[in-house]
Amino acid sequence: MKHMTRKATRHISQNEGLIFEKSSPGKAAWRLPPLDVPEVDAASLLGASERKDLGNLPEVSEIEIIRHFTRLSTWNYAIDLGMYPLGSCTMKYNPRVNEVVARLDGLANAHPYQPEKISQGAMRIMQSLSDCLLEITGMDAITLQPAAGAHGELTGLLMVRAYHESKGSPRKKILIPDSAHGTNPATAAMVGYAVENLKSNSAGMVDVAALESQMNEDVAALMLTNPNTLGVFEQEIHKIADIMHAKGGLLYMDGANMNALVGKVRPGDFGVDLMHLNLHKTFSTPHGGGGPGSGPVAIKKILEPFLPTPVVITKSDGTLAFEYNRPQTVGRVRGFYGNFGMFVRALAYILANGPDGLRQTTEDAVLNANYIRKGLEGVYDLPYSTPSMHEVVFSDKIQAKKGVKTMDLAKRLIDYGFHPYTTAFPLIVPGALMIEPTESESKEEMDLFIESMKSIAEEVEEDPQMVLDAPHNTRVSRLDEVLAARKPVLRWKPSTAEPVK
Amino acid sequence: MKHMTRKATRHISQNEGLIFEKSSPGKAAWRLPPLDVPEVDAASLLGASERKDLGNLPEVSEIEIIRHFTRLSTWNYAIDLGMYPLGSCTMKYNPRVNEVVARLDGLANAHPYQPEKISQGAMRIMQSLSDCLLEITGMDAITLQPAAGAHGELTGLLMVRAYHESKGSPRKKILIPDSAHGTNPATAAMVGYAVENLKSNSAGMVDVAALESQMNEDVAALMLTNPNTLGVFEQEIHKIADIMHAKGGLLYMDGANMNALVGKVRPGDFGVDLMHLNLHKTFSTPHGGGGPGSGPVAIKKILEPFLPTPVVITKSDGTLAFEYNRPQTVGRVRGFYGNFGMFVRALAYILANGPDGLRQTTEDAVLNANYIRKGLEGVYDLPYSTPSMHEVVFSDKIQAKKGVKTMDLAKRLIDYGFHPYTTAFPLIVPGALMIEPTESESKEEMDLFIESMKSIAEEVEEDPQMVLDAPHNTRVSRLDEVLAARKPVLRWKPSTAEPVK
Amino acid sequence: MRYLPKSDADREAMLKSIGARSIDDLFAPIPAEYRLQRDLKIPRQMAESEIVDWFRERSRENGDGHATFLGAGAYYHYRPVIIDSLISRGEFLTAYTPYQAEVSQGTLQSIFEFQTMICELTGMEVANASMYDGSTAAAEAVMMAVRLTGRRSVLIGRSVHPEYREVLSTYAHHQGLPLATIPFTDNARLDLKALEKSITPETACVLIQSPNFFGTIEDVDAIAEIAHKNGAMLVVSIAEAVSLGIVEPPRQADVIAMEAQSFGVPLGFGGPYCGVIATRDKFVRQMPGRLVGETKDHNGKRGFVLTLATREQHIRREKATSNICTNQALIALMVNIFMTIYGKVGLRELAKQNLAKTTYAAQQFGKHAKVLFSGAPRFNEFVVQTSEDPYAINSRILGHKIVGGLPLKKFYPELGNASLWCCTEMTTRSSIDTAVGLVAESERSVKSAKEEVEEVAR
Amino acid sequence: MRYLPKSDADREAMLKSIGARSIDDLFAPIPAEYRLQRDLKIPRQMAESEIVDWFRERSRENGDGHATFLGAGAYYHYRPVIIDSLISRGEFLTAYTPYQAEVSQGTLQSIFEFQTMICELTGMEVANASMYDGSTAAAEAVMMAVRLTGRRSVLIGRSVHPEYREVLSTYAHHQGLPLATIPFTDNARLDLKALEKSITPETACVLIQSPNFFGTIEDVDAIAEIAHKNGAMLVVSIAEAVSLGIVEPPRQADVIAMEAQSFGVPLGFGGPYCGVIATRDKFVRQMPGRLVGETKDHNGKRGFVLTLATREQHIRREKATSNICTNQALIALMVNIFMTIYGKVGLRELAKQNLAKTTYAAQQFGKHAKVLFSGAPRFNEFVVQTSEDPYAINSRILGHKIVGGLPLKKFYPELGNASLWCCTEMTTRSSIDTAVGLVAESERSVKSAKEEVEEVAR
Ligand SMILES: Cc1ncc(COP(=O)(O)O)c(C=O)c1O
Ligand SMILES: Cc1ncc(COP(=O)(O)O)c(C=O)c1O
Repeated sequence: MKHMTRKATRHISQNEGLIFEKSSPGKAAWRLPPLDVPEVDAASLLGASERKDLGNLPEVSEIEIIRHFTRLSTWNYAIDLGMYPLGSCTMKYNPRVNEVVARLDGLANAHPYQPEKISQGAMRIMQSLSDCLLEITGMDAITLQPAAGAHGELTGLLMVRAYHESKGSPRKKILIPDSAHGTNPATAAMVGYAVENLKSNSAGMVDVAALESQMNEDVAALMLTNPNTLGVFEQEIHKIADIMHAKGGLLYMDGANMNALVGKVRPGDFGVDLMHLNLHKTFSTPHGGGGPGSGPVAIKKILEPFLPTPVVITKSDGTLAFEYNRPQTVGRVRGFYGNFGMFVRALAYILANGPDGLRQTTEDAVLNANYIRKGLEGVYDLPYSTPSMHEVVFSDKIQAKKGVKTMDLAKRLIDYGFHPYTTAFPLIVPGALMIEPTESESKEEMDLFIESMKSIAEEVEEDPQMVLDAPHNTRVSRLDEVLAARKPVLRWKPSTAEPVK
Repeated sequence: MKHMTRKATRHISQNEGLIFEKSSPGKAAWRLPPLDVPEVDAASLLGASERKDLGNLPEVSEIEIIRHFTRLSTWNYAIDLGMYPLGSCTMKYNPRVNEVVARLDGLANAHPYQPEKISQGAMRIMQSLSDCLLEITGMDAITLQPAAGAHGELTGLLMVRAYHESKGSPRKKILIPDSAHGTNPATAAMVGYAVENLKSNSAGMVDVAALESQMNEDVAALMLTNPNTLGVFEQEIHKIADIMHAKGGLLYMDGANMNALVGKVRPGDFGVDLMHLNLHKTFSTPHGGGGPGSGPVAIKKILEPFLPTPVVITKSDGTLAFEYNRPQTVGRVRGFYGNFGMFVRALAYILANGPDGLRQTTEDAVLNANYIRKGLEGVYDLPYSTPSMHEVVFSDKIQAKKGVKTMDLAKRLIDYGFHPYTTAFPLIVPGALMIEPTESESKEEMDLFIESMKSIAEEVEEDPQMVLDAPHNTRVSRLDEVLAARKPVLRWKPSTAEPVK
Repeated sequence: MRYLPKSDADREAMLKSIGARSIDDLFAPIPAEYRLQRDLKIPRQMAESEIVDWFRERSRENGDGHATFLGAGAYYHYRPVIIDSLISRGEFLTAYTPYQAEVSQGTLQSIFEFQTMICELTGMEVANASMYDGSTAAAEAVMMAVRLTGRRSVLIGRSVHPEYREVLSTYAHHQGLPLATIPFTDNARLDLKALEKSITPETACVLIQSPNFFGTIEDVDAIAEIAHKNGAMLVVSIAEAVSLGIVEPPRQADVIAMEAQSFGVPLGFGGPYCGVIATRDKFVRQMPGRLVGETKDHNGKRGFVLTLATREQHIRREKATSNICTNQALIALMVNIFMTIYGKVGLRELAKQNLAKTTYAAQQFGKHAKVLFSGAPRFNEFVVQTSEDPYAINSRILGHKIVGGLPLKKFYPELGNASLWCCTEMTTRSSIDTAVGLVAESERSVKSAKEEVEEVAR
Repeated sequence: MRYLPKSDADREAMLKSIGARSIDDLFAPIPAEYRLQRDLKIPRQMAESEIVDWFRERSRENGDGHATFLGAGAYYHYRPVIIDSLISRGEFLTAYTPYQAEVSQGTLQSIFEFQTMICELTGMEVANASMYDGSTAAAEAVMMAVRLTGRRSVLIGRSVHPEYREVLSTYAHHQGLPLATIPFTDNARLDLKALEKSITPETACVLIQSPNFFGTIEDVDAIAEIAHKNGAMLVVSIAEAVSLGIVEPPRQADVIAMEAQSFGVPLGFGGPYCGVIATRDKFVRQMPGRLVGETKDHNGKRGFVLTLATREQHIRREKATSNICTNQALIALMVNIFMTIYGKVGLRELAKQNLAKTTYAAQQFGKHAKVLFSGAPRFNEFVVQTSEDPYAINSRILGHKIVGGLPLKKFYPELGNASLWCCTEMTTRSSIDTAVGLVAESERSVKSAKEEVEEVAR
């Protein structure tokens, strides 16, 4: 590899087997306090229901557990280590103060059913966050109950359905642009709607004429991501809204890309009827290797009767309470009140930023994406020249000529010390490289990224095979996903136990 | 390198420059609350004393700081990553619950001068720890004030001196075995004593005959480490004590190796007059890259009048208080009361273990050392065949024939995924390999260590140069310590600033 | 803003290289009339110390320091401190879904271990990487059964957590899936006769919970037999994971939908928690959620990857088994660490302490008030019926900084003044005795009041 | 025991391979008569939850939640949360002194940055990796001056922290170093005339503190001139590091001994803290403590190592510059992170807020009681003299969960009813007003009492 990176080096890394391979009878990491009530005989209390054996659960000591998970952790890439430009994922800095306040005893140990009298703090947090999110989105009401973006979509479409039902018919279809995220169609199906695809135009935006012709009284709503998954703002958004409303349809906005808009423009102002937010994207709650998230749904007045229960209300005496009696509600979408811990973190993030901080954040996010676009234009194919907001999508068209695909480029990027961008999405761009730096990247880090991507492009010309064989600097080389799917091994079994490698 | 290790692999590792190289004017990681009192004009208040400029302090954002120190941390080896067999350092597991309790608001935010009325909790912790340590050592009184082992030695010898002065003369000399740690002679000098060396006998123990002849009324005390730095228990300890006492001398025990004795034997029972403990070794407080530590000094009754002030006492009403009025005290050795945070951790460790846990801990520590000794005997030269307690000392005699020294072997051990043992100490063993596994190592981890050490021995035979060039698997290769000392660069300067490598 | 790694000079330089005159150029695509020309009306930028103070205030308003007898789907168990030490490592906390396996082996291996331990505990053959929570896991498990059986109607035990039932009906309603509820008998177990009567060839599955909402352990074998006899599947929800330490898992179930919050996840006012679905190998392709599988790298070295993605939304879109994308990974890691800490022996001992505390408490309450449903074995919850309104009694108990049992009126009006009490290893004998004392007092006063009335009547 | 990674089977196997019959064989070297045949009399093994509960109790007994006006060498400043997030990483927390540079670059580079920032702040050319605390740093700095000058007598300002002076005399006493104390004038600054008088050709150094124990900034130039004129060195102790944000450092000093606790280190009832010594390049070889230096690896790549070890005990033994081995590395890392967070601009703003709060407080107190030493500039501490015994006033203030200033009787009887008050950015106006109100009340009542007496007298 003649091109060397200034970003990373190789260093010694600890091996570690599966925890089951470290287990042996008699080791323990637990100890219980002495019992302050009489011992009981499980057999006589539970009879046939008594469990005698816990199978292959491990028996290990505390230090082995510390080392096991510490070693495992060092095999991960993370935002804390460097740029994580996964498009559509908004991998921004996760502030540590959020983690501290979420662990305050009164919040971390609060039982969801404790009396409202001693739950005012938690409800106040929910109300404050709701107020902020409504001001940010320009909407009228909100539910914090959904556990993630897709769950928010589900909640939103349930409200769409209930709304139309209240008007006589639930309608049949949801219109979804071909650039949409997979959760959009999947959600529509879960709510019993047919999905009708909407072609994008040459600019990567909704083809308004097509929309005009496809829109009719069977259509319940259009699910639009704005900026869309190409990072492009739907400039004709007002026309789009008018077309939907004219035929009694609703405009649902997938707010996953809200990081491009906060403080600069409000969906409620450009005709959106309902939308979800991803607190784990735009509002800095940590991804934690895949979750948890939180997907509040903000709505216009017309949809308020259909909100899931309960809803936080202010009583005449000024105290807060949960309201359950809402006849037109779509019902609950989750137990209790949602991922409360994420509400705490998102609110802490908003308070740390304030109006000026949030605006600057959005501006930096858009600035970063455009800086990368500028830096890589020409080196990588840019399928849509439409202006980019918070992310930019290239394609592997140029490199594919040498047989090198977006995933191969991604694996090579790992050798350069970066986490790859999002590969092969959106589907309308064959061989997509979807890059979202977020505001959290310094110029220095992005210059290294641009330099690395350029260097890889040269490598593709000089030695495509080396790129195809990447990664070369990781503790495991490229893993065989086909093998994994062909005969799935989804759990460890004593028989298949291997020695520590 | 034909020998491959099962312990470690190489993995991508982030580069990171000096924080000053990331600084640029206008970036900030801080924000202060609005002032609730009138602004002031520093110039008019401070006049000539007003500082105008803070020089080259950095200006960076929070995420850059998180990444800076996270990246740096990944360049370190640590107990949490694996075996850390530094002889004499007792690198055992540092329990996390210790860290949690040390951070409880009432303890972490307590001011040392706050009224005793609201300091009962802290004093109770100091008293409980003192009681436990006295029971463990078999001594009569204790001071927790010294900040580390060497500081404990200083405190101890100050008491020795005060004791002898009270008897008419401070005496002139301290006897110190040639196997002793450097802090022992250095401390004696600081207290104004001459150091007289004591030869070890062929078994690596104090030569009792020599002691007999060297002991006289000029000798204030003998500083003895037991088990000594060879990991050998001084079997004639009772004779040694008698010889010292016969001539009015005192027996000081360096308790750095107390991990070999806790719960099995008490220094107070075998004639020790005073000793220090290293809470950061035997009692699990973390080393933190070099400190903080805590070096309590436990003493026999005869020395009690000389304890540093203040001393925690119980008042008639049962509450605790600090006693300052002690006419014969050697005085303070540190501000306030010592490294209180370490007291909390050490006590938490003792409570987690209890009598049975502490005994088992000691037994496992000794078992581990002997297991390694057995595993490497013959492969490496064992200069003293005397039975080992908690650590074992080999020499590089066999490998030196090929020009490979203990430090070279150590560097190669790094490639195998281990932190090296202590090199070149104790001085009585030329080319020493001083190995202390502690009780925290599993059989699995030690088998890997033994396997690695054997493999290195083979490599020395087959390819000594490769070993001399080690380490090969680290982000930096062997660093030039001579260059560093010849023209010292002890701070970054704008001029010498280098780009990120 | 202190999180942003840029100086104004950096911004200038970048705009220049982009060729933009000002940042506004980059927002030009947004129609001018919509661009916000004012500051958002949200609180001003706060210092970190102010943020901490603000939330401390909220924490104090929130029952900080109360003992609790509440369970009902959210359980207060001790959380070993190393859980937070480990999940706070940035490498776990700030990583995304492990799409790029070569730099995500830490997350992937830990999920693989999680899947394995859930299988061991539930007696199932395969478990997924997590679902949002126990309620949505139950709903998705039922949908799974609907797909697998090709049948559409669903039977639910009335002893299933009321909120789980609400969520299921929300999910089912708009797909027009007929739901029917099966009552419970006077030992709180599912009414088998009623089940026999209601089950039809159209029944896709029977959903029960065990231990059920009242803490009672269901007769899973009998229910399974009836379900299977009728070609329906049995879906079992488990809300109190610690019960698995000492209660035989529902091995006869076809799908298990679990809430793992009890395993080291803070109560956190209801979330984030950790749902999981476990089932048989043969059903895996209809399973929702992420799955991690073992594989090899180019050199034959063991490694782990996300697998069977063809079930998921990003591949199958409207044909996916679910729309779930982001799950509860970090919470699953808490659960994983908890299971690792207690392990094979500790988990049983822990469950045994829960059983002992609960048995003692039920006995004590039984001396002064009516403990319902004693006819069947229970784990760590039980129902106490008082003469006085439980809300009134609870407010007196609250005076002792103790939160009493959950009044059941709201969910089960037919049970009158009943409330659901829960004891875990965290419940002290003294708080039990205090609560029992106050209940006893209430009973006495009601009784004497009644007697007085009778007096007068005579 | 849950920390021990061994099963009994492991122990058996290991004993077997060693060839020992039982573990007792391995303890045979210990003479039988000394071997302990009983359990240690310490508390029984506790569960983690019991340990946490026990210390929570102690924490509650320890003034949890009080506001404080105490300073005097230990200062209550805000600690940004990322300090603990970062130092809690096992790679920093559980590493030893970086003897093996190739696997310790993280610790080494951070110490190098620490040394650099301390130099920038103090105006010195070289700083070490840390000392135990400010008091021992001051004592070691004085010893250093003694070695460098070859002189033996030492002059100390009476305005130096009393405990620092105690420690110095403990260190000096047994080496027979004559110590003399220089008084302070009525503006609390060192009495220059007295200094002129006491300094002799035998004087190795003058030790002062600035800001001194009363918060007053010393006239360092004048003192330096007198010291240097007499061939003595000037050693300056700095106990309140935040002062360096807005107070000119003592650039004329030869050695600076600092306590860096104010930089992100918890009060922690007095420790662990972070001492540091900074000086001129030319004195480095007489400096105690560890030093990190820059160097290169075989490939010319920058790296860092411990250097100039020939000063240290493990090489020089009785000829070492100090016996220090373990230092305060992790605390130095806290300090390093704190300095990095506030940096060039923030540290000045922080210091400015301290100045503002203190100025306001001193003004308010001045309206009702006597504020001493107003003749010279001060940073964040000041001395208030009351008519009533300050202990009595403080106990009333304590009733408001506020800890009043430090009564100085114990250290400076000549100041009568004086106490030392400190304000930092954490001090709220409302607590200042509350404290001032109670002091004012006390003054009024004393006054009226006096008047009554006079009445009677008349
Ligand atoms: C555009 C878009 N929509 C929806 C989602 C789904 O959100 P979640 O993963 O929180 O369910 C995502 C997340 O990747 C997304 O990028
Ligand atoms: C035998 C011995 N004595 C004394 C010391 C000094 O202890 P400390 O480093 O805590 O000052 C050590 C530490 O390495 C040691 O091993």
